[in-house]
Amino acid sequence: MTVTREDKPHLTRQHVLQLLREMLRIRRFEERSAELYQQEKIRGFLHLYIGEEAVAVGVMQALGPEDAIVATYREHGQALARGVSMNAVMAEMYGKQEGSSRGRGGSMHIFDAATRFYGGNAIVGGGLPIAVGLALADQMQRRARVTACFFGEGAVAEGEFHESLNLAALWRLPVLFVCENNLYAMGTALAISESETDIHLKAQSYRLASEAVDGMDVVAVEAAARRAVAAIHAGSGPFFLECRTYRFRAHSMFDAQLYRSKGEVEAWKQRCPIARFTAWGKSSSLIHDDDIAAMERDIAAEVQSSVYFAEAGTWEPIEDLCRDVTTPREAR
Amino acid sequence: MNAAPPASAQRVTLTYRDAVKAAIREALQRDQRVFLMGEDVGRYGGCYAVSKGLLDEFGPERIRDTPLSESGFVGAGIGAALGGMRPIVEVMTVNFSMLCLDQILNSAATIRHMSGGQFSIPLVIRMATGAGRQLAAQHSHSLEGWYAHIPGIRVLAPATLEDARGMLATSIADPDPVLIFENVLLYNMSGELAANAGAVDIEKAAVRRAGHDISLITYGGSLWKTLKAAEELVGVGIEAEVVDLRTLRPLDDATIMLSLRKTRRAVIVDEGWKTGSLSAEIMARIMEQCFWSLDAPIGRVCTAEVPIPYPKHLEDAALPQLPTIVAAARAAVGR
Amino acid sequence: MAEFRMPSLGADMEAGTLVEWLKQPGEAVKHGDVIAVVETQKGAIEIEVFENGVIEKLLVPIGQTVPVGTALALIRSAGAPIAPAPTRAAAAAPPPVAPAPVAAAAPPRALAGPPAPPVGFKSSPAARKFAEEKGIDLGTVQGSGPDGAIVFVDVENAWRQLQAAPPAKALPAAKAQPKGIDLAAMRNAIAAAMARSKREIPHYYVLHTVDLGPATDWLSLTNATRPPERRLVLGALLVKAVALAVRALPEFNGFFRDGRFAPSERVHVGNAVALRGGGLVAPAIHDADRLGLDEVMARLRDLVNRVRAGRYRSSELTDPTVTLTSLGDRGVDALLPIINPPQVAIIAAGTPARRPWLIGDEVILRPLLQLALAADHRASDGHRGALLIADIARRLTEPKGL
Amino acid sequence: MTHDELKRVLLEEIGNIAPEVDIATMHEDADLREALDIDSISFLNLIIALRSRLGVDVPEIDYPKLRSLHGALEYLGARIRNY
Repeated sequence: MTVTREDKPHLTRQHVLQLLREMLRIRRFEERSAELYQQEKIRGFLHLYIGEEAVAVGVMQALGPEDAIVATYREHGQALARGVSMNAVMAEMYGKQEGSSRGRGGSMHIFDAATRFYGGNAIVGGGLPIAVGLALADQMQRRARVTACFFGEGAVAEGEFHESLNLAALWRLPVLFVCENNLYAMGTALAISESETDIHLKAQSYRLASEAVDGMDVVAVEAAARRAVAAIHAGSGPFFLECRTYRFRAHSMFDAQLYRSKGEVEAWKQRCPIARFTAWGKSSSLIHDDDIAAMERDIAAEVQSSVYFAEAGTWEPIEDLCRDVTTPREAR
Repeated sequence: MNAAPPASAQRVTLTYRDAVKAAIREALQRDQRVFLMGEDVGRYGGCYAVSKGLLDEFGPERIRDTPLSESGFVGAGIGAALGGMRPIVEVMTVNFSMLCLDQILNSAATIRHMSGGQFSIPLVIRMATGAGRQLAAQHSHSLEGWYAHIPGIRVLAPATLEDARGMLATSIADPDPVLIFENVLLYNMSGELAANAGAVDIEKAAVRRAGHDISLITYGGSLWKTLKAAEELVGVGIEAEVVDLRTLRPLDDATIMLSLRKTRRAVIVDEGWKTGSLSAEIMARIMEQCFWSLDAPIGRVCTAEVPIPYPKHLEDAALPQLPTIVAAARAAVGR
Repeated sequence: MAEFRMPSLGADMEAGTLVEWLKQPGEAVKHGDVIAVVETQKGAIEIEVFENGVIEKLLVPIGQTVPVGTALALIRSAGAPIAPAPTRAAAAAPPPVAPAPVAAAAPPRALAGPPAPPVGFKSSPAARKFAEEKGIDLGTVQGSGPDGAIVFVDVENAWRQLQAAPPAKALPAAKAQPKGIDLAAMRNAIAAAMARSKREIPHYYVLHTVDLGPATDWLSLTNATRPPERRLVLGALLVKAVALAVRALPEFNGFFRDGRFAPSERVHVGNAVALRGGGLVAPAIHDADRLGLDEVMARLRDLVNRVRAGRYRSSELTDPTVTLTSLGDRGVDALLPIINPPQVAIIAAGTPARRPWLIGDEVILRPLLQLALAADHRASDGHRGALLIADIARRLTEPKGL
Repeated sequence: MTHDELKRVLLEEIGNIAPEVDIATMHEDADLREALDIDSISFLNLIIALRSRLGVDVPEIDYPKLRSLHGALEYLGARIRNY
C-alpha cells in the first residue's frame, strides 16, 4: 500500500499535546469512575479502558465529523476521544436523564447522535453487522464516509465477526474494523480460544486489507489509522486494523484477575501509552513539565465538574418508564 | 381498519405472493432509500418466488443477494436503517431467524431505548412462517409469538390479500423495526383485490366475521381455517365472531375485549405451541380485562407440543384443523 | 318407544331452542302434559307431550337450538318394557376419545340428568356478576352452559321472569319485558305472516252492528252477585258466540293448505292478545264451542295472564281454527282485520258505545258494537259471511244461550 | 292502614298489571285505563288483587269510581277497615 505524506500524522507540538491531553482525559476520567463505582455512585458493569487509551485516541485522529463510530461496552475512551461531552458520559454512568442516553444505557451504552456515535454495544460481536450496514447505507447513498468499528479480540470467535468481514469485503464497504487485541476475552486468553492467534491474518482470509500495529503507541495507531482511512476513501473496501494492547485494570470492577499474573500486568504497565508518549515528547522537547501540570489541572477540573454535573442531574420520573421503546405517534 | 378502496375501483385477480411482490415493487419505486436484501432474493427469485423478476427491474444493488449470514445481513439492515436507508430484509423462514435473533432482540429492539430515543431503526424484516408443506422440524415452526414478546418491535401477520399488499408500505413508513410474518400456505392463495389497493393500518385487529355466540381469535394462516369453522358452526346454531389479530405486537386489546364482552366466550386458534405462547398471552389479557364478562373457560386450538413431523398425516394431526376448531367452539358454547 | 320431537309451532318456525325441561327421565307423563319450554322467535313456549308413558331419556340439552322435527326425548309407552337403567359408572364415563386432533369431538356435556345439587354447581363469572347485581339466587337458576353451567343468559332469563311476574311485595322495575320475548323477532314474524296473508289470501269483509243491550244487561246482573274472580267480561261472550257460529258454518273454521280448504271438526278460537310494549300473539282457547261461559272466561283470563308473562303453550299458538280480535277497550268504532294464515276467517270487534238505535219505530240509545268479518274467498263467499256475522250477532243478543 | 300504605299497595298492584309504566310520575287524576293502556281482563285482575290485599270488594257498578288514582284512593280508603 502506498501511503501519501498527507496520510501521516503531523507531529506538531500542538498535535502532540492534543494526543496527550485526550489520553489523559480518558485515564483521569476512568480513575475517578472507579472511585465513584466503589462509592456506589456508578452501578452495573464498569469496564475500564485504562492502558488502551492510545487505540481510541489514535484512531479518532483519522476520522472526520461525517464518519461513524460503533463501539463496545468498553467505550468511555472512544466516546470521550470522539468528542462526546464528559458531562454527558458521567451523567450517563450515574443514570441521570442528563446523560448521553438519558441514563437509559449506563456505562455500556453510550450513544450520541451529534457525533455519530452508535454505541455502546454489549453483545460481543454485535456491533460488527451494524457497522457493515452503516457503511452499506453510505455506499448506496454515494457518501464518502467511513464507519469505524471497535471490538475486542474476543469477538473474533463470534460468527458475526466472520459474517461481517465477509459482507464488508464482498460488497467493498467503507468499514474500518479496529480490533483492540488486549489478549483476554474477560479471563480467557487468546491462546486458549483461537487456533490462529494472529488475528489480522483472519481478516486477510476474507481479502481485507489488514495491518497489525502497536496499540500502546498512539502515534503508530494514528499513522496506521490514517493509512487505513485513506485506503478506504481510495475505494479499496474495508480495512482491518489490529491494535495490540493491554488493559491494566480488571475486566470489570468485580474481577480477581486469577487468569493472569501480576508480573505480566506489571510488564505491560512499563509500556503505558501515556507514560511512553510523555517521555518521548519530553525527550523531543515537544512536551514540557508545566504543560503536563496545566493539563492535569484542567482535566481534574473537567472531571470534577462532570461529577458535579452528574450529581446535580435528575432522575427520570417513573411515569416516563416506558418512553423510548418505540417512536411516539406524535413524533412520526 | 383497512382502508377500503373506492367502490368503483377496478378489481384484479392475484395471489398473496403477487400482492407481496406488488407491495415491494411499489416501495422500491416510491423511495430510493428502500432496498430488498436476503438470501436468494435476487437471482433465484426468492425462496417462495416473492421477489422473482425484481432483480431485472431494480438491479443487484437494490435487490441484494446475501450470503447465508442471517446475523450479518439482519445486522447490516439495522445499520443501514441507522444510516438513513429503508431496508426490507427477508429471512427465508422463521426457523432461520434464530440465527439473527441476537440482532433483532439485542439491537433492533433496543437501540432506540438504549440511546435514550436518539436513534430509531426504520427496518422491515419479512419472514415465512408456518407448517403444512411437509418441510419437517426445521422449516415449519410458527415462532412469531416469540417475537411478539419483545418490546421495541412491531409484529404483523397479514392473512388477507389486502394486508399482504398494504402492510408493507405502512411498515416502511414506521420509524421503528417491523417484523412481517407471511404464512407459507398463503402464498398461493388467489383472490380479488382492488387494483388501487394500498397502505393499510397496522394497529388494529379486524373482525372478519361478525357473530354473537363466541369469539374465535386467530391470525395468519389459521384465519381461513377459522372462518370455515365459523361457517360450519352455523349448522349447530352457533354464530361465531372471527377476530383476525393482524398485529401481534402491540396487541389490539380493545377489539379483542369488545368482541369478548359481546360473546362472553372465546377460542384462540394459533399455529404456535401452547406453552408460553401468544395464545396464552391473549388468554391472560382476557382474564385481566374481561373476567367478569365470561361465560366459559377460554379455549385454545394450538399446534401439538411436538416439533413438526415430516409425514403428512402426522403434520396434519399436529396443527389446528377445522374439526378441532369446531369442537373447541362447541365445547365452549355447550352445543 | 316414542320420540318426542321439536314441534312446528308456526308456518315460519324452522328451529327452536330448548330452554327448560319440566320433566326428567323416569317421570311419568300423560297426553297434554307440558314437559318442556322452547324459545322461539315468538317467545318462550311450553310444549306438550301427546303420549302416555315414562320419560326414558332427554336427547337435547338445554340451550341447544334444533330444527323442527328433531327428537327431543324418548318416551317409553305405558306398558312397554323398561330399558336397563344406565349404571352410574357408565353414565359418568367420558365419551370415547377419537384420535384427538382430527375428529370433531361431540361437545362434552351431560345431556340431562337429575337436578344439579344446590352446592357445587358451575356458574360463569358473567352469570355470577349479573346475579349479584340483580340479587338473584343462583341456586334457583337452571344452567344451560357447558356441563350445565349457569351462564349469563340463564340469569338474564331468570331476571326477566322476575320482572314479568314480580313478587307481590316488590315494586317492579320500569320497562319490564316478559321472559324470553324478543320483540324484534316477533315483529319480523308478524310482518312475514301478515305480508303473506295480504299477498296470498283474497280477503272479503262483512260489517255488522249489534245491539249489545241484552248482553251488557245480562253481564251486569250476573256479575253483581259474583266475587271478582268469577266475574265475566264481554270478551268471553264474544269467544263463545264466535265458537258456536263457526261450528254452525264450518267453511270459516279450519285451514287452507296446499291449495285446498280443510274444515276442522274442533273449534279452537284464537284470541289476539296485544303485548304490553308492542307485538301480539293469538293463542287459542281449545274447544271453545264445548266449554261453558265460566270455563271460557277462566281460560281467557289464564291465557291473557300467561301471554303477558311470556309463557304459552305450543298447541295454543299453532292450532287456532279461527281468530277473534277485539279492540273493545281502546275506544275505536271498528277495525278491518287480516286473516292469520293458514286460517280462513277472523272476526273483529270494536268498542261498545251508546248510540241511537231504531227499535220498532223508536230511536233510542243503545250500547252498540260493530263487528267485522274478514274471510278467505277461496273457502267461502260473502253470502255465507253475512250469515256468519248475523249468527254471531244473534247469539250475543241471547247471552243465556251461550 | 294509612293513606300512604294504601297508596303503596295500590301502586304495587298497578305495577303488576302494567310493569313498564312509571307509576311514580303518573298524575293522580289521570284515567288509569287510558294511562296504563289496560284492557278489561287486566282491570279485572286489579280488582281481584285489591280484594285479596285490602279485603275490598269492588262491584262492577263501581268500576267507574276507580278510573283515576285519586278516585281509587278515595273509594278504597272509604271502604277499608282500620283506615
